[in-house]
Amino acid sequence: MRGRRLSLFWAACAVAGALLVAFVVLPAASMIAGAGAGFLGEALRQGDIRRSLWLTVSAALIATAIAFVVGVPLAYLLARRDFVGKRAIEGIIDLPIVFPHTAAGIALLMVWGRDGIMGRLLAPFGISFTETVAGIVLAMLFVSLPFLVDTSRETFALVDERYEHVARTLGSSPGGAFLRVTFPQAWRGVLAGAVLMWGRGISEFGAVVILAYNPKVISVLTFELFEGFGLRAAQPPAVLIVIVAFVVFLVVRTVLLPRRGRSRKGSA
Amino acid sequence: MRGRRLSLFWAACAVAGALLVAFVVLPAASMIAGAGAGFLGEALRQGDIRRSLWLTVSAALIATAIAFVVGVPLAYLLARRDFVGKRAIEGIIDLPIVFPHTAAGIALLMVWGRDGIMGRLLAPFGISFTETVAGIVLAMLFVSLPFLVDTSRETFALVDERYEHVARTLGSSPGGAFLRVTFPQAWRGVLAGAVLMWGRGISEFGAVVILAYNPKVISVLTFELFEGFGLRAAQPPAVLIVIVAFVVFLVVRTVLLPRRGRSRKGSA
Amino acid sequence: MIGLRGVEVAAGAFSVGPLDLDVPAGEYAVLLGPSGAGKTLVLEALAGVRRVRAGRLFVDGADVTRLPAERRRVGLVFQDGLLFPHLSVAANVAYGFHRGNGERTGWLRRPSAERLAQLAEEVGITHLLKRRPQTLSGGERQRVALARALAARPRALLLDEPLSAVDVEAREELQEVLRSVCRREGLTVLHVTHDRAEAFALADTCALLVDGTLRQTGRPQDVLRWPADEAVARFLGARNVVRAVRDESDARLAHLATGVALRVADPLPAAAVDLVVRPEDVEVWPVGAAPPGAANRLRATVVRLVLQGGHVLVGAESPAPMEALVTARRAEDLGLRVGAAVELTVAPACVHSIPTT
Amino acid sequence: MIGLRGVEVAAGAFSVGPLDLDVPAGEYAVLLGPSGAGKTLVLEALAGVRRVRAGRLFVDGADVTRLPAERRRVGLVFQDGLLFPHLSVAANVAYGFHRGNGERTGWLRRPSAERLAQLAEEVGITHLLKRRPQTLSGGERQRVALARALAARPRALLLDEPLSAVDVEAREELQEVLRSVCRREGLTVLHVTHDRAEAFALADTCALLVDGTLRQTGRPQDVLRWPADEAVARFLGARNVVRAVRDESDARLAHLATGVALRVADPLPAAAVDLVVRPEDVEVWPVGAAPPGAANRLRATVVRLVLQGGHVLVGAESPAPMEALVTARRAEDLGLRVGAAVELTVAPACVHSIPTT
Repeated sequence: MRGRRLSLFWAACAVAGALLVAFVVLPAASMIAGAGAGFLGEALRQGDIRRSLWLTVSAALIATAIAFVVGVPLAYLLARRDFVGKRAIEGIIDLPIVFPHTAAGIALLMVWGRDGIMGRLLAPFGISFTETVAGIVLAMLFVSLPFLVDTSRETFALVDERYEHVARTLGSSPGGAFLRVTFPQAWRGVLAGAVLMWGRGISEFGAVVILAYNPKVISVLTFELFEGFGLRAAQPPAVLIVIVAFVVFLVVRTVLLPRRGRSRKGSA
Repeated sequence: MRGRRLSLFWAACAVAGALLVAFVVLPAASMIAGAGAGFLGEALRQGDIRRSLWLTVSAALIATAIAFVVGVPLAYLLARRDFVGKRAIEGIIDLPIVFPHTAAGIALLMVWGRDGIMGRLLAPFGISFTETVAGIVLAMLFVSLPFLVDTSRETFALVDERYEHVARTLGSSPGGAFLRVTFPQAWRGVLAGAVLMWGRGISEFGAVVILAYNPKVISVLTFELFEGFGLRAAQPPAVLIVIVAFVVFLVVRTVLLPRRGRSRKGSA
Repeated sequence: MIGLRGVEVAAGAFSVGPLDLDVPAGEYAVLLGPSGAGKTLVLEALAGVRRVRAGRLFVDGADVTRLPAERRRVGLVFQDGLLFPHLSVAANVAYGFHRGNGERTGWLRRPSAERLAQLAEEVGITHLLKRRPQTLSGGERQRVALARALAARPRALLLDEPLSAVDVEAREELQEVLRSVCRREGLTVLHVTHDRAEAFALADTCALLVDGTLRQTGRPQDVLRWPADEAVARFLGARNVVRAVRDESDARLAHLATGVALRVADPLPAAAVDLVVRPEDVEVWPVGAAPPGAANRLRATVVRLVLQGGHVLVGAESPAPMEALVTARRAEDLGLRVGAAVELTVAPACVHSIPTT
Repeated sequence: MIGLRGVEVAAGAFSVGPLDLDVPAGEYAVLLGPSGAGKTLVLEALAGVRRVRAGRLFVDGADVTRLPAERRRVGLVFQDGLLFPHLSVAANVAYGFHRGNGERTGWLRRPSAERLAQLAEEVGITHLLKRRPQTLSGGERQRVALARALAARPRALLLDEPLSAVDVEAREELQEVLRSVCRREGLTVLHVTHDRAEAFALADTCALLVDGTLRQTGRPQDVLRWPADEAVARFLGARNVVRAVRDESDARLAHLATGVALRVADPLPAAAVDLVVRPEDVEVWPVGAAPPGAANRLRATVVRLVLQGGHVLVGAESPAPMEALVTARRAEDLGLRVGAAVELTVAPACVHSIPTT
């Protein structure tokens, strides 16, 4: 009787899990099937979809590059030094994750729009963030930068600080220790963060659609086609962007961070 | 000269960090300022915003409850047992994170829409997922369930499995050990996951707007007001939803998971 | 009674066994072996929280191999105590009370307050019952863990390095508690450790696990005196192990390769043997001062002196290398220094011989 | 030369000091204390990777308190080696080569291959140079870490429990390497550990850190023989510490509260003293068999026997409690068992006295 209870408990867990897995797999599989059904080819033949894809990919790349330059040093600082307000800064960097995206678009417009502080500051230089590529980059940067900063910070924190201590006693400056000892051990995590950020950037919709309906990134295009012509018309760009996102995901999970999310197990 | 280099390196990190923090704080502060400027009161006086808020909050709650029932057992299973395909299942559960949201909406429609497998299956019972509350719940559930499952799994994994071993030798069944020993140690993490999921649900836009433009959740309403009447009109609902999201975020970071994201420090 | 019959346990690529071991009812057995020898795996298999790959497990005469952990009635105490952090000390101890006879479950058989008080008294935690586990010292935690295991009235008690997370100062007291409680309750105990001192101080029976196999089982003093093979001898600190051949006419005389001969108490068991001499059984004398009757007298030169606590390990060449352990005081009295000439004596009864394999 | 003057270091709420310590040039000093005494903090402060709260640090005569770590020229070896995992063994060792004279930096002064080969030879890692750190054993890792530290030509070497992650089997060899390399290079060493055996085996000078303060500094054998206070005596394993008063007419006679009197070699320093006797200095005899000339003869009853490796710790009541450590062989010859009557002797020179505070 007790023996049965054992299997019952785990069986219940397994059934619950199977339901959830099916729930996620079904839509994902439909998309993949869509690629097989020729939607992918169809998508790449359409000029506006190709242009939109290129725009999406490059805008996300620019956003990632900007975040890399300012985000990686910040991540290292957060991983290594204790200072007053550190917890607050960590919280601020994570804000975009919970910021509702349409609201993020509104908020960015309030700051960088024609009447915002930054918008007015940059207008004389001919830089505008509404309906421009700059606006797209801005929106992508805002919503996706926590991915790069958090992943980098966690990876740096996993490198034992005492490696740097040893490097210092061997004659390296703090910057030298970072470049010669810490970064070589952490680059996979940093790269994974950059790839995740890029992947998050290319799929952004809510913030981008508010700042720049035009030029149209893939997600805006998908929405427009769906609103205008229905499900079938929206499928080609959707399939395309899902395939890109899945590749990013697979690369991160199997190549860059293969041991992520493992539960602690066993002993000897 | 070396002494200078030390401060230079960390100073550079600090400057980079300050830029990034300012970039995030500025839009967030504008929103908060908006609440002070009376937008919040204005929002709550409008009947359609109040109705939309109630719809958003309750739909996200239902999605979270569903995920709790099936997701927590799965999370425990993933934290404790090794089996073939476990890594794949972990990957599948995380898919919605990288699934571009407009594409997620399209994919869900392909499965649960009038012509989808599930849609046709449930149509005879009068259940439809287009332009209904059920559709909103469905979209929220899909995009936000990884938050609950991942956070729960990580929290369970942090509870040493040997506590359960001891409980078993003291006469508890596997289910009993979970309820009496593991869950009491992990509930904060599970609750944090649920709150995060709920917060993620209320801010969803891309997937919801495809499945159910109507009834309008807050983010759809914000978008509609912005498209129709411009920035000022969209601010009240945006401020409202940002305030709710920030409260969720603060509760999770300071009450439920106060030690999250801390870097490893010090020794003795 | 605890029994293992051909038990093999695996964790990933690592495996241990097959092992055969019997712990008679009421006996305190220590499974001793280097860290990473797989000792914890064996306990986990016995407790029922890890599957065995082969073999059968017995507790109290019954085959428990297929029984779930909660029906085996074995107590488990880990190195770090693992008190349930969300429960008070009293609630930790009371956790196992409900089991009663091992069949009924739930809260049907509530503990009498007396049983809790009596257990707490026995292991000396009465004053701690209201505390939270986080506020206890290492030694206190282990006492509570012991009480919690005893509360479920186990038929066997499994201890996984129960002393190693405890300060040296508190360790002896805890040893005393373990020993006396287990004896009073007539418990059958299997205690695993890598610490020789801990093993010898507690064991009725000592089983040596080296490289995944059981090398020797016996009373600690016997294992110490008559190690079964060279690996065991070295693990137990018998630093002098030297190959020798039996004299053709005198079975109690062993010739070393260096020409020296040693007299032994018992006839040599084979023509080729390994002689084992523990360093504390080698006595050091000024040249010529060894007692006249001594059987094995060796002229030697000191080549190394290492202070070890209150003792000095004396490395000598005689010409075969030989190590002796003398008290720091005696080393000082002898004026030992590197290069000095000394005389070593070894009583024939202190030379143990193992057939060369 | 390494010097600490009133040094205080803190980590969170925990702090250690103020400490004053001098290690003369070329000496091997061991800072010995229980785990968690703050020993690592002291090393980190000396290395320059942790700020001191107060006091001054000196290396080779120079005040380095305000110098950044990379200009202090001290070598640092941690318990777990911490070899850079992305570099080969050879590249690990060569990491510090570029420093040269401590002022120039970068790759200006490339190592000659000979220096690398010579260093590798010296610590015995020549055969490992092409390997990856992950493939090395604990002992090999520590050798590489030592070579890496030496490559930068440090003026002082700081070792943080360098042996504790190494197997017992490899530990002695590594001790030998440490000792000989440090002596040959004339290095000033500060080695911290909680392991008494390790400390005594290596130290020229031994400094005892208990409860955040330095209690005693001196040669290991002196510290063992003349502990400065009761805490030190107990930490070093002198289990018999008993209060006594000086005889009014004979300064070499001490009366215990139980009426027994002990004769000591040196006049008692105060009217009230703590007498310290190491258990290995207490000899056990059958009743009446103690040598007739023995000064301190005590009739006693055995109350406890604990096997400790090749020795037996004999707990006796005489009527004051007294513990003796005899070899297992002697215990067997004496037929010791609990309840037996024995005679104990303690040489007057083995009784150390500390003024009661």
